[in-house]
Parts: sequence; C-alpha cells; structure tokens
Amino acid sequence: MTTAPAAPGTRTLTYADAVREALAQAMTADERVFLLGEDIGTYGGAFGVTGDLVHRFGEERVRDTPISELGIVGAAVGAALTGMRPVVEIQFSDFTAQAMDQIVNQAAKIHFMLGGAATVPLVLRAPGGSGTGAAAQHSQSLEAWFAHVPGLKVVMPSTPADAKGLLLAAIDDPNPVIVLEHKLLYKDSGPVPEDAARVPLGTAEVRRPGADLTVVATGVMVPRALAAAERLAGEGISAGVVDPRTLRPLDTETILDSVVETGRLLLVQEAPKTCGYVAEIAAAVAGSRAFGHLRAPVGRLCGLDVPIPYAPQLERAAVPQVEDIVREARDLVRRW
Amino acid sequence: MTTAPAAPGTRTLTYADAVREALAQAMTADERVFLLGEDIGTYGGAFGVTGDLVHRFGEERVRDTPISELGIVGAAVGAALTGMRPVVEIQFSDFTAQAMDQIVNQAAKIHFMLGGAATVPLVLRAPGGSGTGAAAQHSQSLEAWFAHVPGLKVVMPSTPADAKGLLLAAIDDPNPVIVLEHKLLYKDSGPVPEDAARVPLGTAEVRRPGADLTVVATGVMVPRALAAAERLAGEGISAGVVDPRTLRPLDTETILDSVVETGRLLLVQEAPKTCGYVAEIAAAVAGSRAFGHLRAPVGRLCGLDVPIPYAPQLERAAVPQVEDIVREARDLVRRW
Amino acid sequence: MDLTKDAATARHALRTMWTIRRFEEAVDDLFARGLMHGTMHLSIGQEAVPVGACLALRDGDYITSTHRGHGHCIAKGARLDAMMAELLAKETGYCRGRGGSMHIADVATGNLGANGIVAGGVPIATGAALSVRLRGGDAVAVSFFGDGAVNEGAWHEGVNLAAVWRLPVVFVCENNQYGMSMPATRAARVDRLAERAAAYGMPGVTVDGNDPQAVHDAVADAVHRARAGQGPALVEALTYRWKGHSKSDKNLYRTRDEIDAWRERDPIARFERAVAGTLSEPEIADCREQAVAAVRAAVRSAHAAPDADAGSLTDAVYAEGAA
Amino acid sequence: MDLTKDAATARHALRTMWTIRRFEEAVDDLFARGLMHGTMHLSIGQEAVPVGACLALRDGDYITSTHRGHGHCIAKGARLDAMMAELLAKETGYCRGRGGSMHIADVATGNLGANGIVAGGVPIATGAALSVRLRGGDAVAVSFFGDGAVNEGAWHEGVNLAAVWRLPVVFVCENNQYGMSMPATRAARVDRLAERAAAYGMPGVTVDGNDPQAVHDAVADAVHRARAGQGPALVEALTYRWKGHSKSDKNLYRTRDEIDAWRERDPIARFERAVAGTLSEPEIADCREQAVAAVRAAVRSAHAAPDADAGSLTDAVYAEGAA
Ligand SMILES: Cc1ncc(C[n+]2csc(CCOP(=O)(O)OP(=O)(O)O)c2C)c(N)n1
Ligand SMILES: Cc1ncc(C[n+]2csc(CCOP(=O)(O)OP(=O)(O)O)c2C)c(N)n1
Ligand SMILES: [Mg+2]
Ligand SMILES: [Mg+2]
Repeated sequence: MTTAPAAPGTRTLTYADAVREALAQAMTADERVFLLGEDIGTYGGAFGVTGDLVHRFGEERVRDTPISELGIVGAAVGAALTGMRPVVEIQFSDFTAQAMDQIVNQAAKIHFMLGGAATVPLVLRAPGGSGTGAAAQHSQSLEAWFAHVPGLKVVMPSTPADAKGLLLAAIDDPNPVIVLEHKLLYKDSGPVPEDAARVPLGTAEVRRPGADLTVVATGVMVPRALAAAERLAGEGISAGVVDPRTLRPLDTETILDSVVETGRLLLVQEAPKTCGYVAEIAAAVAGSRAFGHLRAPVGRLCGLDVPIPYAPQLERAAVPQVEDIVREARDLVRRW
Repeated sequence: MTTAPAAPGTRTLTYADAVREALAQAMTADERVFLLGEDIGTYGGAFGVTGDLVHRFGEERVRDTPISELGIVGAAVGAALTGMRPVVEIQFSDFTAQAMDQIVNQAAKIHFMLGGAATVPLVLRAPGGSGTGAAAQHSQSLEAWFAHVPGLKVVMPSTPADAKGLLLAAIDDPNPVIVLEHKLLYKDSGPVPEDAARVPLGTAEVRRPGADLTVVATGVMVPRALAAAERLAGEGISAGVVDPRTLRPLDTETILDSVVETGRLLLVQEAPKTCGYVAEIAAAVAGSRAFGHLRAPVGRLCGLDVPIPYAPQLERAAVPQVEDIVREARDLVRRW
Repeated sequence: MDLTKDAATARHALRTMWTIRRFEEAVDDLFARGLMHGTMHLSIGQEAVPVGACLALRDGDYITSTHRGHGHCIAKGARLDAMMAELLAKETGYCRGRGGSMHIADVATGNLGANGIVAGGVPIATGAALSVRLRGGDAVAVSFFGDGAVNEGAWHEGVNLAAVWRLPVVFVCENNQYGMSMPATRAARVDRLAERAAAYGMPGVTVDGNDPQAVHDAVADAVHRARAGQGPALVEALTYRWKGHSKSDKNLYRTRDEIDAWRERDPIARFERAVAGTLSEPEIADCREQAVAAVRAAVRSAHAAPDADAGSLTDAVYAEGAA
Repeated sequence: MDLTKDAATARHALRTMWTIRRFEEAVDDLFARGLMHGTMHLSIGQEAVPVGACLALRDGDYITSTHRGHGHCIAKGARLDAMMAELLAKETGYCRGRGGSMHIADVATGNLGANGIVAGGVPIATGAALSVRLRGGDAVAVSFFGDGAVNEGAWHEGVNLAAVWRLPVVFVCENNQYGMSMPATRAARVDRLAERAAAYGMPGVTVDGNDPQAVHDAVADAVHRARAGQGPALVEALTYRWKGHSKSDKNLYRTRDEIDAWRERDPIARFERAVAGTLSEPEIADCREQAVAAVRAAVRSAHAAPDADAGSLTDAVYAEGAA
C-alpha cells in the first residue's frame, strides 16, 4: 500500500504505530485498560507493536507474562469480569489454539450463560497471516474459527486508520473482541486521525466503487484487491472492492447492495478455502435478495488447502497474489 | 430413527454398540490400535461407548487418562508418529478446545511440515451436539473448525452402520481423522454389518431421492431431515436427502448432481449459522456447475447464533427441529 | 476463628451445611421425579469445604466454582430461590435458565460462576485477583476445584501466573478421591496434591476436608497471607462425594464399603457433635429445620415462577452499550 | 561414561559441538547475506546440552526438539546436507522445503521434529514413550525444551502423563535464562526449575549445561532409570544463548556484561581444555577443521540442489494408502 497524503487531523503512521497509538489513548483515557502478553514490555512485542508503552505506562499495566496463552486469556477473562478492560496480545494468532477454551468456552459464553448478569469486555489482539517465512505453525489465518462462535466479535483491520479506530471501538465494546492484525501490514503507512475516533464495529467499507464486479476481500487481501482493481481498470474492467473490516457482526447489506449493482462477486481471503470465512459471505449472498441479481457463479479465491510452507516460492503460491485476483476477476467478467 | 429390519449379514445394533464393535474389531485385527481417554475403562465411557472393552483388551490398550485433553492428544500424536494407531476419546467435543494445539498445529500439519517423511494416523472420537440439557460448554457442534484445517479429515456418522464403517475406515487412514459422533444418536438402532466392512471416507450417501428439492443435512439433522421429507411427501413435495457423512474431504459431486436435478437446495445443520459447515456447501454450489440450475436462493437452516442454553424449551428452540425443516423446505418449493 | 465456640458462628456454619445438603437432596429428588432437566453433580458429603472456606471470606471477595458448585454458591451467600429457579429452568433463575447447574453464578456475592470445564475457573480466579491488584484493595479470590483439575494445563498456568505475580488467590482443592472414575492417586504420582504447591513457590497444606474447622483454619491462614500481599497458597481438603459423579454414574469404580466408610465420617454429623457444647439440641434441630424450610420455600417459589422465555433466546448473546 | 578420557568419544563430542557451532554460524551468515528466508533461532553457546544428552542415547531412541533445534538434530545424527538444504528451502531438504528450521526433523535417526510451538514436543515425547511401552522394547524418548516451556499447560500435561504411566522419557530443560525476553526467574517462582519434578513424583536435577560431561551424566542416569522401567526424570541444564532470541531481537532485556560473562564460559573452549590430556592439539584442531569442512560441504551441496517445487505444493497435505 502506498502512503496517501494526510487529511486534516490526520498524520501518516504505520499500521503498527496506529495500533500502539490506540492502546496509548485508551490507557490514558481509561484506568481500567491494561495490556498483557508475552514480551510486550521491554522487548516491545514480537512485532514491535507495544514498543515503548511499558516505559509510558509501567510494568503493571503493560504486563509481560510467562509463556502460557491459556492462563493469560483466562486471567484476562477474570479481570474483565471484575471491572477491568484487558487487552491481550497473543504473539502469533496460531497460539490462540492454546487458549481456545478460555476464548470460546469462557469469554464468549459467560455473558449468555449468566443470563446477562456479567460482561467480559476483553480484547484479544493477534497477528495472523503468512508471508514471513515462519511456516505452518506461525502463519495461519484463523478468523473463520472465531467468526463461528456466538458471543465473540471479530475484527480484521486492513489499513492503519482502521487498525486504530477499530481497536478503540473494540476496547469500548462490552463483549470479547478478537482483533486479527496482519504481520505484512504492520509496516504499511497511511493517514491516521490524531484523535481517538472510533470506527464502529459492524460497518463494512467500500474501498473502491465498481460496476462490473464486486470483490470482497479481508485483511491483507484488501490492498491486493485494490492493486488488482487498479490493473483491471487498465483493461477496462471496473471492479469494486468491499472491505468488511468486522467479520462478526458482518455488514451484509453493504455487500448485497454492491452485488445487486454489479451482478458478479469475487471473494478473496488468505485462509485455506474449505470452510473459510468467505464461504459465509458466499452462503449469505446465495440465500439473499441479491441471489436473483447474480449473473455469474460466486467466485472464491482463497489460500490453497495446505498448511503454510516454509520455502518462499511455495509460501507465495499458497495464498492469493495480485495477479491471481486480476486473473479470477477478469475470468468472471469475461465469461459471464 | 426407527429400527429397520436387518439385511443378511447385519444385525440391529445401537449407534453406541456399533462404535464399540468397530473399536473391538480394529483392536482384534491390529495390535497397534489402542484407545485412550477419560473414564473409558471401568466407567465404560461417559456415554457408555467403550463399555466392557477394558475387560476384553486390558488396561494398557484401553487406557484411562487423567483429565488433560491436550496431553492425551499430544501423547496420541507421539504414539501415531512412532508406529501405533491411537484412537482418542474426548469426552465431549467441546473439550477439543483444550487440545486444539495438538490437533491443529501438530497432528494436522506434521505430515506436511516434514515433507511427507512421517504420518500421524490417529483418530479422535468425540460426541457433539445439544439436546441433553448440558448447556453451553457441553453441547457444541464444532465440525466447521476441523473441516477448515488442511491435514485433518472429518467424519460425522448419522447411522449405526456408518458409525461403524466410517470409524473403521478412519482407523485405517494414515491421516488424523476427527470423528464427531452425536449424543442423541447413541441410542438409535439400525442394521449394522457383522463383518468389518469399511465405509470409505469421502463418499456422501443419498438417503432418500427427491425431485423437488435437495436437503443436505449433517449428523443428527439427517434423521430429522428424513422425518421431514416423509411429512413433505404427504404434502406432495418430493424432498431428497443427502448425507455427506464425511465433511472433509467432501463428496461435492453427489450434492451437485442432486441440485442439478432438483434446482433447489436446503442446507441443514445443528451448529450456529454464521461460518458453520454448510456455508461451505452453499459456497461450493454457488460457485459450481450447479449454479445455473438453481431456481431458488440457497436455503440455510441452522442453529441460532447463540450458545446452547440449559432450559429445555430454549435448547429445543436453538437448533432445527423436524417441523422447522418441513417449513423451510415447503417455503422454498412453494415460493420458487 | 473457632467455628464451634461462638453460638452465632456455629449456628451459621451448621445451618449452611444443612442447607447445602437439603438443597442437593431436593435436586436429587426433583431429578429422580423427572422434574429436572440435564445432569447434576451433587456435593453431598463435601459440605464442610465450601462452608469452612467461605467463612474466611468477606464481602467483595471473589470465588470461582466448578461443575459441582451448589455448595460454593450457597456458602458464598446466594439466594436459594434464584438458584432453584435456575435449576428448574425458570426466567427468575440466576441465569434466566440459560446456565443451569453447571453455570450457576451470583455476581452480587462475588461468585463468578460454576464452570462446566474442569479447571476453567482457575485462571479466571487469577484474573480476578489481578484485577484487585490493579484497582487497589485487599480483596482475595478463592478458586475451588477438584482433584481431577490439577492435571489440566489451565490449572498449571493459572496457578503459575498467580504465583509469579504474587496475587491474592487461594487455591482450594476439594480432593474427593476421584475425578469421575479416576482415582486421584492414579492421576498424579504424589502422595498429597498439596505437594504441587512447591513447584510454584507457594505454601501448600492438606487438611481434613470433612472438618469445617480444619478447612477454615487453613483457608483463613492463606487468605490472611494473600490479603497481606504475600501471594497465593494451595489448600487441599480431603473429602468424599457420596453420590455418583453425575446422573449417569453406575459407581463401578468404587466399593460400597468405601462409600459406607466415608458416610460414617459425615461432616455434618461430626460438626453437630463438635458444637454440642455451644448449641443446645433444640438449637441444632432448629438449624436443620431452617434448612429444610428454606429449601422447601425455594422449591415452591421456583415452581411457581415463569419458565425461561424462548422468545428472548437471542437477547443476551451480546451485551449492549459500554461495559 | 567419561567423555574426556576415551579419545574416540572425546573426538566425537568435540567434533559434534564444533559442527553445531559452525553450522549455526553459517546459518547466521547466510541469513545476514539475505540468502536465507524466514527467521532462525540459534543455539550458539548451548552446544554442550544436545551433545552431552544424545551421547546417552542409542539407535532407536527418540527425541523431540524445539524451535531452537539445530543442535539436537545434529547431535542425534542428522545429515548436514539435508539440514542445510531444508534451511535453504530446497527440494532435497529433510522436509522438502516445507518445514524449514522450525520443523526440521530426521525420522530415521529418531528425531521426531523441531517444533514451532513452545512445549509442543513434550506430550509428543510422552506419546513416543507410550508407544515403546505398548510395542515392547527398551527405547527411551528425550524431550528437549527451554526454560520458557515449563509454564505451558502442554508441558504440565505431557510430564504428568509420563509420570503416572512411568514411561521412559527424559525431560531435558535447556535453561538458557530467558524465554525470549522473559527471565526464567520472573516466569516461575522457584530457584531451580528442576524443583518442579517433585510435583510429578519424579527425580529432578540441575546441572551445568555448559559442561557436556555434567549433562551427559545426568541424562545417562535418567535414561538408565527410564530403560529399566523406573519412569521419567527431569534434567535442568543451565546454559546461555549468545545470540538474540531470533532475527528480530534487539537484546534490550539483557546486558552486554551478562552476555560477555557467559561467553567466557564457552562450553566448547572448556571442553577443549578438558580433553587436552586425551587429544593432542593437532587432533583438536582436526575436530574443528572437520566441522568447518562438513558445514562447508553441506552449504555447497545445498546451494546446488533444486529449489523446493511449488508444483507439488499440495501433494503432502494428506498421506495416501494405509499407514
Ligand atoms: C476440560 C474438561 N474435561 C473433562 C470434563 C468432564 N468432566 C466433568 S467433571 C469431571 C471430573 C472432575 O473431577 P474433579 O476435578 O476431581 O471434580 P469432582 O467431579 O470430583 O468434583 C470430568 C472428567 C470437563 N467437564 N471438562
Ligand atoms: C505456544 C507458543 N507461545 C509462544 C511462542 C513464541 N515463542 C517462540 S520461542 C519463545 C521463547 C521460548 O523460550 P524457551 O522455552 O526458554 O526457549 P528458548 O527460546 O530460550 O530456547 C516464544 C515466546 C511459541 N512459539 N509458541
Ligand atoms: Mg474429584
Ligand atoms: Mg530459554
């Protein structure tokens, strides 16, 4: 993604800096907000996201933990239940596997199981995705798991501004929110508001309007879809790009509106295809008011159904690239 | 489900007995097969599935474990990697959350991460589903999580015969296979072959042919869909019922063939709707050769997007019942 | 504090134990008569543990509980009517019928919830104690769990975090000898589960869990240390459940003799003998009767309450507004 | 077994330590020159642990390894060319370029794999030992892990299962003082991590992890017990990693002085002094040179090998046929 000129009240920041700014603003505004995670203190976070926060807010509120993801999330659940607003960093989203019980069986369900008598306002941030050569246990895109769990909200920011605004909204939210950041986006820059403006959860963003087809992409696939749309424009194909931003609750209407207009839909995700998140969008569209407007089968361009491999050329081949999006979009428009 | 008269070479057995018979036959035929899980020995399993196997095969091969699901699955991975064929019972499928790292980051990926140099032939059996008043942490239907993981196979038997035949095939398979049984089916009876005939993984079964619409249902929804089809027949609606049986790999062709014929599709699952397994089927159909044959939007009848509640009337309302299937199917056929 | 010498305390302890016992007997009966749904885990025989432990706590202190949590809930001060209404799947239940026995909670009295997940409450208690530390204050959290829970990863991680951060948590292990059918002695290779405390650099002690005084003394010590900022401790209370693990238990894994031997060590009968010098026989009988009456009233009011409403099934999945 | 007195053994131990050192220096260099992908966790400074431990093992014994696993792999007998090819993402690598450094394995020599998951290999080692028990035989499994791993639930559960089943596993904790940036002393409130062994009813011992003899003696003892059916044990080896945790480490959490002090305790230099009476200076130099030559040959052959083939990317996701 390229650096856009900053609008009034904004500056150009990286995605990682935007996340850090959101954390700092939330901690400044609300004493109840605190951070916990592995190596988030002196080390500054495995991806440098927390950076100097420990020096600004101290070791109690920027709390380095032993390596014990289940315990960390469980401690966050207990703290959230008793009046605090913990923000957990899980070093790689793959390690949410360690903490699934506390995420799914506890955090997500407690409000309901207690008939509404308590809330669990916690945020779990974790970087997902491939592209760094870290192989199969450090590169997964697990959003579909979380989006399947009633009680959780799931956010996947694709720009620095959203990384900040959605995180602030997540911290405000009285429910557990999973924020899946993307490693490859951390160094991307873009305009970010100086103030603590929230991006409301549950609102999709039309990143680019288009007449011939609707591309819905998530996470790092958003900038790739935008790059593809740019190239397609050169070929005379007008591709719109919708970024759901929040996967649960999904802003279905924005997607349907676009599909009704274009009649063609290409869904793009990094995660492996089978049972991935965009299958939900495909199913929602196939069962919706937009069904009759579809001129073409619903296209799904996803990661291959493989664990992420180590070798760079294999890793690249395992997930959609700009040229793959261009090809699939062109095919959809030309053939139908 | 009612008891059908037994065909030659079969007897009527319950689903639980059929599972036990498969385990016994596999253990008799192959010294490498052994069982491990909580309370599977003297207690006979929380749902009585292992029953007397400990008396027949001894405590070494029917191994009671401490309460430590992650350790159990990890031990099974290690045993599978070194020449054994462990069959793990997880007492409730909800507790796979405890073991996700070993299931997903280890068992599923090791064959690939090692470039094929080793295999992990383990089977993980776990009862899923609601209907017993056990509430939110003991009633989930988590098949979509596993079906999203490259390297795993996922099986969901809906009849006693399949419970036996698919389990035997799963034990043969050189890959990790997740077998999701259903608590409400354990006491259902049906004809089961006496011999150790395998039901191959990856083959769907047309449980009932139909001309007006195709119902694809999984797990306990299969008998409910069949009951609904029976009622619909009384109204002059011919509903076919397809049971995928194996969710990964999915036998897509059998489903597409049926949809091409009927032009209408109703997908039924117990799990909550959002990002549930049948979204994958909807997406596959919406992107397939059957797309042009669809006369109606793809119907999805799923569990509500709620944790499973305790109160019986709420629990019932949370997941599709026969009358719900009848209503949705009728609507699809009448309106389109 | 001596639970037997002061009449008010003795009465409170005895009445609470009887209340737990009678409450669970009523549950057992309702279940047997088909009036109660699901499954139930009864703690009959273990009443001394929650009562002894909770007498060491104050308002503002937290507990986390287990699948076998009726006793903890009652001992921490919950209302019987709202509990029974919950078990009978009523809208007036603590969880509006959504939770049932395995998720019963009373946030007002600091009970953060029963838990259907073995060891699930352990890291949550650590988190509640972390919250106390961050907010300031001297509340403590007590985490109840069984002998089976100590072999779960969640237990290890929750305890370790409390230990390294010196949080005010008391870990109370109700060692009732079995985790479902698994003898505690086959699930861990230590003579006393309290020995595990040393692995986390905290004190551990094993006490007679059928003696509320012994439980109380050990927990009160640990609570005192925790309030003083000296960190967590582990108390193992040896006890026994008289009933099966749950409603599906055929008791194949233990002998009638063993059960009978433990029934002879009934914590309530023992405590009645211990308070005989403080409370008169009529006062003791009065405790029993108050328990019976309270449980009966709870059953009556719960039966009369409206069933949980399926119409509002989806409305507490997500909380609204700001937390 | 005295590693210093017998010339063949001394030579083997020294050469293996040098091979690990030189292999990782080559990796460091390839990475710095942009010729290697991903991230790398180097064990430079810790070579005495894998070498001392693996000298206690036989063919047929298993190990599970970690993200910092080059040393274990080499010490257990893997081929350098296939290792280097793997790290250079070649089709001829141990994992055909699918795994890389964090998943390197050599099943033929009993190395069940490095693991990107902290403590991931611990229950797997327990399972390998269970397999030995069920199949019969006297093989053992050694599980290597770091000081950070002992706080994971997987570690607790894996160790406990081995303990209750008295399985032939030796748990080797490479305590290099830090889990990434977290000092071991802040992640667990015990003076010695070996103290945790008692919680599982098994022996635990702490040794100088920069002395291959000390490591060897402790592991050999534990292996001996395990082979004899006496169950698992924990060996804690105190050591230090000279390099950063991984390629992104800025070393903010430790001092130059601390690093320098540990470099002075270089396990290889120490061992060279210890074997001076057994091996001549030219023999020692020969060990070094053989290591250099072997690593150089591995780099050369790996460079020449074909890249991993994206065309066959999907073909090892599922195994075919019967296992
Ligand atoms: C994670 C998990 N594993 C297994 C179970 C099933 N289960 C429920 S209670 C229980 C036994 C618990 O034993 P213990 O901790 O000693 O408590 P007790 O039942 O004796 O009070 C088991 C295995 C569960 N609920 N959660
Ligand atoms: C479950 C899990 N949590 C966190 C990480 C990230 N991580 C990788 S290595 C490491 C430190 C491990 O410390 P230790 O066990 O002492 O091994 P060392 O790196 O010192 O060799 C961490 C936190 C991981 N890979 N897996
Ligand atoms: Mg118990
Ligand atoms: Mg370390």
